[in-house]
Formats: sequence, C-alpha cells, structure tokens
Amino acid sequence: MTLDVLYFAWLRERIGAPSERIETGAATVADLVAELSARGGPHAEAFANLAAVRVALDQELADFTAPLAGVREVAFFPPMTGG
Amino acid sequence: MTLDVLYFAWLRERIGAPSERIETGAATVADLVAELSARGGPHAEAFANLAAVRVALDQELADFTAPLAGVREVAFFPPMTGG
Amino acid sequence: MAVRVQREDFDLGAELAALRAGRSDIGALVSFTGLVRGAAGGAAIAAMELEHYPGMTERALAAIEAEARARWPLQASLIIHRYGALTPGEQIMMVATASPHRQAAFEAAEFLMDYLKSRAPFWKKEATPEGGRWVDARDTDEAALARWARPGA
Amino acid sequence: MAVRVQREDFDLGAELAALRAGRSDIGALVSFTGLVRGAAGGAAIAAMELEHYPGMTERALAAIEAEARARWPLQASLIIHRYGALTPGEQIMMVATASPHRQAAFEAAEFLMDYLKSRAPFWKKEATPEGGRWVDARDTDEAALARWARPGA
Repeated sequence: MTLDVLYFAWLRERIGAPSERIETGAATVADLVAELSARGGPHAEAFANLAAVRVALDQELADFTAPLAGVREVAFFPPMTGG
Repeated sequence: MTLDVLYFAWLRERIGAPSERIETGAATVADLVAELSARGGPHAEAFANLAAVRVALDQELADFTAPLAGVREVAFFPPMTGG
Repeated sequence: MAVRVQREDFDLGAELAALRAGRSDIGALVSFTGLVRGAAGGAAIAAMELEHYPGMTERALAAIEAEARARWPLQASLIIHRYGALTPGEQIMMVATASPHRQAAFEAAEFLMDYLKSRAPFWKKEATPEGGRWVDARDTDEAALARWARPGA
Repeated sequence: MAVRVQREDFDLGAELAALRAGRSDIGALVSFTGLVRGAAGGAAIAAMELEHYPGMTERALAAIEAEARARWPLQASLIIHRYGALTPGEQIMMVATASPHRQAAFEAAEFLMDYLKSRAPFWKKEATPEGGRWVDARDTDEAALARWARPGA
C-alpha cells in the first residue's frame, strides 16, 4: 500500500523532511516503525526512543499497535505542547 | 454607647430606613438584636428569622455572639448575592 | 492588585490588555465576567438593582484579593464590581488573574469568585412582571467555599 | 461553537464582546489567554516558533470543543490558536466559554485547556541564547487529563 508519512517538530528536523511517500506492507504502526528504523541513519535516530514519539493515523491519535489497513496518512511527532 | 446601625437590601426595606443612630447598653450583637426586636413592628419582623440575617461590625463580618465593646458601626443584611 | 467598585460599565478587553501591557513574564491570563440575565427561575427580568455597602465592599474585595495573592503566584489581579441599575445583557462584574502557569491563574480566579459571591456585601434585586424580588443566596455558593479550606486555617 | 487556527494575532476584547453581543441569556463568561513568556527554565527566550499539523489541528480542536459542549451547558465557546513566529508578550491562543452559571463556564474552560495542551497537534520551539530548543511536554499536562475521566468512558 502507499502511505504518506509526515514528521513534525524534532522528528521532522531529525529526518530532514516534513514528509515522504512510501510503499509498504506493514500491518501495524509498530511494523512501519521497524521498517523505517531499519533504514538506519536519521530514521533509526528519530525512532530510537519511542516513548517520546506519538502517532496519528489519518489525523486521529492512535497507538503503535493500531493496524494500517485503509490508512492513507501516518504522522509521527513528539508529545504536544500547545496552549 | 452610641452606635450607627445600618440596614441593607430587604432589611433596609422592612425597617424603612438605611440607618439609625442609637444609644444602647447591649453587650453583644445578640443583645442588640433582642433590644431592637423588642420595639415590635418592622424591627421585630426584620429580625424574625435570624438564619437569614448576617452582621458586620465596623465593616467586618461577625457572629451574633460577638461583643460590641469599641464598635462604632453595626450592619445587618441578608446573605450576599454579588458576582 | 486593584479593586474597583463603580456605577459605570467597564471595558473588559481594555482591562485585560492593560493587565499584560508592556510585560512578557505572564504565561496565563484568566478572566471571569458576570452578566445580567434576562430571565431567571422562569421569570422575565426587566432590570436589576445592585445594592452594596460602601466602605465595607472595598475592604472585603481587597481582603479577598490579598488572600488570593498569598495563595497563588499572581503577577496581576483585578476585581471590578458595579452597583446601581443594570439591564439584561450588561456586565455586572469581572475578575482577572495573571500567572506564569495556567493552573494558578484558573484556581485564583475561581477562588476570587467563590469568596466574592459569599463575602462581598452586594445584593441583587430583580425587577420582574410580579414586582421586585431580592435574589436569594444559593446554598451552593456557601458550599463552594469549602474546597478552599486549609488545614489549621 | 468556533475554532480558528491562524497565523495572525487576535483581539481578545473584541472576541469576548462578540460572544455575548445581542444576547441576555449568558450569566458567566470565562476566558483563558496563553502568552509567550520572555524567559523559561532560567533561559531568556528571544522568540518562539509554533509548528502545527494543518488539518489534524482543526479536527482535534473541534472534537475537544464538541466534547466540552456535550459535558456542560455552554451557550457559546471559542478556541483560537496561532502558529508561526511569535515574540515574548504576544498572545499564543485563547479559549472562551459562556454559560448561565459560573461553575460550568470555569470547568469547561479548564477542560478545553487541559485537552488542548495534550491532544492538539502544536509544538513550541523556543529561540534561546544557546540556540533553538523544542519545549518538552510536562508530565503535569498529561496528568491533568485524569480529572476529566468518566466512569465507563
């Protein structure tokens, strides 16, 4: 499946891009993270501490165990600090 | 001693005056209330239900048991409803 | 740091702007505004008369504000309360609190309101089709003070 | 009933005036304004950059506002949040709530703030003398959500 993967805040800076379009067979968010980390380099660094990473699927907060079936957009970012 | 006695809200309306200056030997607020009530008429009506009456001595909230020694101004009024 | 008791209306936006003017240490600004409602308890309200106890009012509000400033790290605070004749939709009063953090600003504003409701000498009389009626104090207003009780205080 | 995400500043007083304009059913109006502080954690802050997630931001804020309106009898509510470059003293965001009674207005405003802090996709980066640093989420912000948990929810 084709996914748009978005990065925000320090994840965007570490990855060096706000988004990328990928082809993947990952079944869950955790699978996708493992696939991205396996590239090494900035991706491995960005996902080194998952406790500091949140994920949204099609703009709704989700867990790392969530399935990716039917999802178009995955976003990774640190805990929010608005307000 | 000479006291200025002030009335507010429905106590003022019932008594028919915002204040009166009186000479009294009352030792406590309760004594003063008894003395005023003994006049009968509007005063007796105003003090018929003391649960609905609050008192301030020299502009500080007080209890009915408080002594009047040194006090210049006594105010009676219903529970407050500002805000 | 300011208490005002006045007949005139106030400009909420201007008051809040003044509280933070020229400073950059405030992180959170909370305001509460009380307004005259056009109906209450099923009855239409044509107007409201707010009576107060000149002298004691200012003292009570200043004491309440001082207590709030002793309990929370406030950088600014303001209480304005009107008296006299008001009509539905008009502003009755406002409080504002400024602090580095939101929780202190919120708590202090609620504290000011809870104490003001039950400890500041104001009385509301509503003009209804059946005539004037003094607003009764609500038991919940007195009960609201309980949450601010401090051990030993 | 309104959520706005914008780069431009907003006029707090005008927004609050608009919420109550032409109506006489509101008894209590609460506002919270978040401001950029010129120092934090001992470091001077020259500027702040607020990043957000366009699309998700509006959805998240609308969902938070809808939840507040389901929980409290609100007659009006507003959330405005800015993004982009801000300097110390500037307004970052505001929420406002209107209700017949003060407790509902206060609680709903605090609820909006607590959820917005931890559930709306905004990230703050502060420019300090040592360079840019992303603001860390505070554990207390996540913990603040616990008080709004409802049995079975």
